[in-house]
Amino acid sequence: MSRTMTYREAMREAIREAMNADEKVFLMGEDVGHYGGCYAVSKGLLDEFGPDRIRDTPLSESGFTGAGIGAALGGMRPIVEIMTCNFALLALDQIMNTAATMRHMSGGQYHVPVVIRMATGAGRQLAAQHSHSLEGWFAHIPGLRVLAPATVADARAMLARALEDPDPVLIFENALLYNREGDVPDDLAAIDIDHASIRREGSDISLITYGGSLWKCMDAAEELAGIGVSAEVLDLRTLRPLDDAAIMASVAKTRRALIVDEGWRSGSLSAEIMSRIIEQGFWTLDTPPMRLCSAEVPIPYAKHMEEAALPQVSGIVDAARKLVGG
Amino acid sequence: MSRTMTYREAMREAIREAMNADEKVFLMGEDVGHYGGCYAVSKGLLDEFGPDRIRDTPLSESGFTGAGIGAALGGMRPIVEIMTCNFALLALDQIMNTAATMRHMSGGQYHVPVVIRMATGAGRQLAAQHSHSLEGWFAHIPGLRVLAPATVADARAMLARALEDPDPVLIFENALLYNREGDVPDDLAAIDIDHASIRREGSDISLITYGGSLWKCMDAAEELAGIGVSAEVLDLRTLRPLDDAAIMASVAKTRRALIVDEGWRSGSLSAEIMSRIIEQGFWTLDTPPMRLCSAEVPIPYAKHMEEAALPQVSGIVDAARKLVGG
Amino acid sequence: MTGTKLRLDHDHCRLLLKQMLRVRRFEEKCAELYTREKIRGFLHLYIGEEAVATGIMQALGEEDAVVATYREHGHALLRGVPAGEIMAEMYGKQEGCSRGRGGSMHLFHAPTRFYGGNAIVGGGLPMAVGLALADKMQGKRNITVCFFGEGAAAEGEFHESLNLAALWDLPVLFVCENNLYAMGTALDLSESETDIHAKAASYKMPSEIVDGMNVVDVEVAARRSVDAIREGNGPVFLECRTYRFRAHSMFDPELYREKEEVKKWTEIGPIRRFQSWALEAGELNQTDIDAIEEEVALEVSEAVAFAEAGTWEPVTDLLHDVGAEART
Amino acid sequence: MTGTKLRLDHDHCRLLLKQMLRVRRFEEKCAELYTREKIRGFLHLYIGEEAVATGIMQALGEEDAVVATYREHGHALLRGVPAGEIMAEMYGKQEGCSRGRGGSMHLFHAPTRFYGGNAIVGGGLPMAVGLALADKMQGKRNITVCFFGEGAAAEGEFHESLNLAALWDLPVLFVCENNLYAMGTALDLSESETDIHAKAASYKMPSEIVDGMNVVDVEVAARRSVDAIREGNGPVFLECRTYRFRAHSMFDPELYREKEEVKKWTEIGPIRRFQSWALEAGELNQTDIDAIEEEVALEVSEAVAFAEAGTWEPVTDLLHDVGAEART
Ligand SMILES: Cc1ncc(C[n+]2csc(CCOP(=O)(O)OP(=O)(O)O)c2C)c(N)n1
Ligand SMILES: Cc1ncc(C[n+]2csc(CCOP(=O)(O)OP(=O)(O)O)c2C)c(N)n1
Ligand SMILES: [Mg+2]
Ligand SMILES: [Mg+2]
Repeated sequence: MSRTMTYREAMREAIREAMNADEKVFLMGEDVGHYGGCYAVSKGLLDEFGPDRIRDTPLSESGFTGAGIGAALGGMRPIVEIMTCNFALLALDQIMNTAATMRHMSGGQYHVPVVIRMATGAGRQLAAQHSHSLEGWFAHIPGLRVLAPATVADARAMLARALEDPDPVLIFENALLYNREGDVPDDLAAIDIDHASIRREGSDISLITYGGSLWKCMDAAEELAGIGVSAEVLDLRTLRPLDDAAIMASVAKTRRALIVDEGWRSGSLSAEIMSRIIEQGFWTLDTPPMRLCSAEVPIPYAKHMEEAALPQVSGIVDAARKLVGG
Repeated sequence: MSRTMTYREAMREAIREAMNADEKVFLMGEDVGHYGGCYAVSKGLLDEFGPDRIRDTPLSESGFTGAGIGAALGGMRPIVEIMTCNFALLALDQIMNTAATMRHMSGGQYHVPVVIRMATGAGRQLAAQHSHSLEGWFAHIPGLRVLAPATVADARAMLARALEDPDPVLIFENALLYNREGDVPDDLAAIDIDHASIRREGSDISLITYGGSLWKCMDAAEELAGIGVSAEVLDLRTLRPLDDAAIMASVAKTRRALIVDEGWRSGSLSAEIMSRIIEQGFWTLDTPPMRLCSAEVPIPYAKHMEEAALPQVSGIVDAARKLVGG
Repeated sequence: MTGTKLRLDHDHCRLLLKQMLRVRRFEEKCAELYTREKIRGFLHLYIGEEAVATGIMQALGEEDAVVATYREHGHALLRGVPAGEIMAEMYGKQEGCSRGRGGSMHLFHAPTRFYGGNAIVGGGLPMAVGLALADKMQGKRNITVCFFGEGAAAEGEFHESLNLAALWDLPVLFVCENNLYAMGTALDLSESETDIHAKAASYKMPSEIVDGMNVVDVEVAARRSVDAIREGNGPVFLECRTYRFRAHSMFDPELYREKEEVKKWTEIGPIRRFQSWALEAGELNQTDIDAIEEEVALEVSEAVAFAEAGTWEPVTDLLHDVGAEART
Repeated sequence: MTGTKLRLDHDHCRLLLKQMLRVRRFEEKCAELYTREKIRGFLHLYIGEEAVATGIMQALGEEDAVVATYREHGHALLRGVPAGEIMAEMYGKQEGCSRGRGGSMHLFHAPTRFYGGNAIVGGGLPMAVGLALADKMQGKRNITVCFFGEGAAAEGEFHESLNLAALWDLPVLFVCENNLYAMGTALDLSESETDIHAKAASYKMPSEIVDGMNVVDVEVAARRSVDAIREGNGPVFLECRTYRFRAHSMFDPELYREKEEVKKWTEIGPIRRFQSWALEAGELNQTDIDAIEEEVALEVSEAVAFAEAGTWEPVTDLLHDVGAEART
């Protein structure tokens, strides 16, 4: 059995469930309460749980993220919402130098069970300072787990799993997905967030992606099918640690890989994935893997320019054709 | 003709020269003045230039880096010193969202001629919060130029070239290099910081690296020569933009590449370099490239553990042997 | 600070009212164009707060610099950025003041030293400090005015910037536009000390509370402050108490405040109030006001026409101006 | 806050002196071991400032939490972390309180709720806020004490943390150890308002200036503050004025201050001063002092022996405890 809901509703239901299940769980962040969440994820929860547990914070990203880390150390299970990854830069010191290091640096004495959620991605004409895709950066940091739910079901399931983790978990929610509808199975436990998921099977090429780009890849795969190219779409789901086995299995089958990643090309997560394919699957390849990323430019406001800067379905189709044809 | 000096002296002389050449140049940062610089780079300069131009700042990384960006917009030529890249996390918002975006986002009206220097790297038993190698992160950001002088001559030459740039330039100085001695040619203009430099010619394998790891690669190349392996050592020097042509030329010659990078492996600059080799030089390769990076762990204090976490000469030699033997 | 006398004659009253109306009518048009999807992305209206920027701008000279926030259409207009270029920017046209790349949140204009347009709350404050530092080090007598909301006062960058400006005696006028809310977060949910102006004492910076709904009060305070700053006495902090009549952005359902509260504030709206005062005082008559409205309507419609007639930046220019052209 | 009376009897005097001496002698030994290269990395000595942590710790209960900085050997010792484990940590041995992974700047100790050990200036303040929030939300009556230098007061995280703690009435005791310098930067080069305690007013937080060279003053202020905090009255800010007698770290050439100044302060050193007072007041005699010195010397030498006898963490453990063992 399953139900249909939006990605936003799925996140909200997951938060509600977690808060009902464990009184140590609380949500804190800018405008999570009275405003209802900048993307309306937490709308209604203030009335349900009160201002202590749905805690509006001042504009102090470093302060309240650090406070969330401290509260986790102190025995609570905070969900910290940073409105978008663009503002998470202000909290990066706390995340990297405290949350991520604490367990190792303290010789295993302390651990930080904090969950930090944030929106990511471009595509809504919000221009240079509001369009970053920084999940690849966070995936560089040892000590963190980094999740990127792309489907409504994953959005519904990931939070509970993240809260089970005794260590810091970051959840990146592509802002374009909030209105997306999808099915959520009743058996959430069956959703395995630790492993990448094949969203569409194929035999000619692997489209490896995550988050908001998943749906562009699905559309591209559909188009490719129309011209006789069978594309497999692999949704990474967890960006740290990467599911190498799933990546290699898919590439071993299709012998061609196209990585689609909304981050700026140089130094993006796509480079890491390509490197691992080379390190672990070089001899299975028919042709060098390719990647499709954002142009290396602050994302512009004008719609046509923003579109030109980001990976698009047509670009995925073209690249895939080149790979299989070449 | 050339002179011998330390890396520290080279940086100091470069700052002095720049300040004498242009009264708009000034140095600001924590302890650059009365203390003499946390790595003694600016020692003596306060007496020479006074507190206006050798400007001690409060502990406010975001504030004074942003002020440097603003001062650059206002017609000055600031050199901002952030003690180490570990603290630069606190200034990342200003660097990414203001300095790097300004020219593009303003449609070309404004530009930010700021130079931001900082120490980077591990190896001095400073533990988890003081041992980051974050230059790879900064190399991800469009709008920045990222330099990593590895030789004394480059340290001497790069600053002036950085100050000629009308856009933000970041200089990463590996803290282990400050005491290193080297030759500085009198003709600084001949030093071409925009291109990678072959520090040792070789024919069997390319060791591709930068910054502090250069010297480990040089030692490894020497050792390899002893066992009949001719290693070429390529010093990238500029991390953004990367000198693809030099990388491909070296790899085309040796047909084997080992990338050595002190950053944590996943999502490090080494992944980008490997990806570019695959994208541009796949068919010239005899065998998949390899990379040697830091272990994915907050760098521990104890000496033997820190050494185990970082790339070492012996590891480079082993990896190179595997590559050529394989 | 010495008291600054203001001659509120006909011309000056006309100017102040017109400036406020320019912002009001321009933004009403923006709201309309947003629903018509001519303008996209985020759009933050300044409606209700016009007296603040209007009063402050009176005190600035041509060479002074302005740093604002994402709620900066009014500031840009009042600073002298042509209305057409602002509108074209929001349309995303290359005739826009940022070539269509910035949109509503990133208006830039070098000829008037208008430095944006910053979408990171608090992000503009360090820049203002730096601009002032550059002016001071170059011996120029310019000042930099930096606008920000009361919500920004909680950010670390507020603290660092105020300290730097005061420590180095820099010519910055900090203008806190206290409209009581940061998105949906009321001031008392974000600050333990809700009297923002009192925070300036932590930096030994002179500060004042100003009635931000009264354009004359704002102008007087601004002139006094700018004079003091230009004398070389270091920064000044003004907290202008005001209110935004519209939602935070076009996405905001406004769950966090009562309609009654909004109504109460609109009744003391800066335009309504100043206009009736000027009428009563006999400085303006209804003919004046009609003429102003007509001039403003014309400016707005010309701006829209300019934006409509604008062209799209060629996609091939995408990578232009990421940096200067390569040195090779 | 109500005045708190302190009974300065023999036992208590002995305790205070001994605690200060434990820190002093332990750190003198550290300095020596540093020159002998037994200790590496950065080493920041607390010598001269012992009265601060000694006085504060008197007021804490077992369940309270402590957050400190990279200059925290004294705090750890006084909080009850065994001297041997601290010394072994600085040797990099796995018997150290952080398994040798942290070194001097990262002492951690769960049994005493000692949360480090933070090498990022200002980085511990948000953590302290969070620990206090957790205690409060769980209905525990614990407090969290957070130590930091006056240099940290310029950081944005200071501002954000004080506001959060005050806004949410959290049980935090903020202790600013004002030793007049941040590395080589004198207070008046880093703060426009050099009276740090006055900054607490920006957050409506009660604050006091304390003579940080007088252990009794510190203890009295600490007890008073902790009582108030435990009553649920929210955070308190103490500025303890003190001085570091040694260089900032072992790398510091101390170009930024006069020998005369250091001498002046050492003359009013906290140990010297308290010891002579206790002798004069007849609460302690020379025999007591000799006995204390002997006990302390023994503790220090045992700590060194413990560290010397310690073992190295196996290199194969490098990746242990980056996270919990994988879920698979
Ligand atoms: C660093 C950062 N955090 C969060 C946001 C999202 N945000 C945009 S405006 C805003 C409210 C700011 O309030 P205030 O400073 O009072 O200015 P106002 O909008 O009221 O003019 C928030 C939270 C942001 N843009 N930047
Ligand atoms: C964010 C950050 N910036 C800079 C440093 C380098 N640093 C270490 S200690 C220190 C001085 C701190 O002074 P203060 O807060 O007064 O403490 P004190 O050392 O005097 O006890 C500096 C600049 C750092 N560790 N972290
Ligand atoms: Mg506001
Ligand atoms: Mg200090």
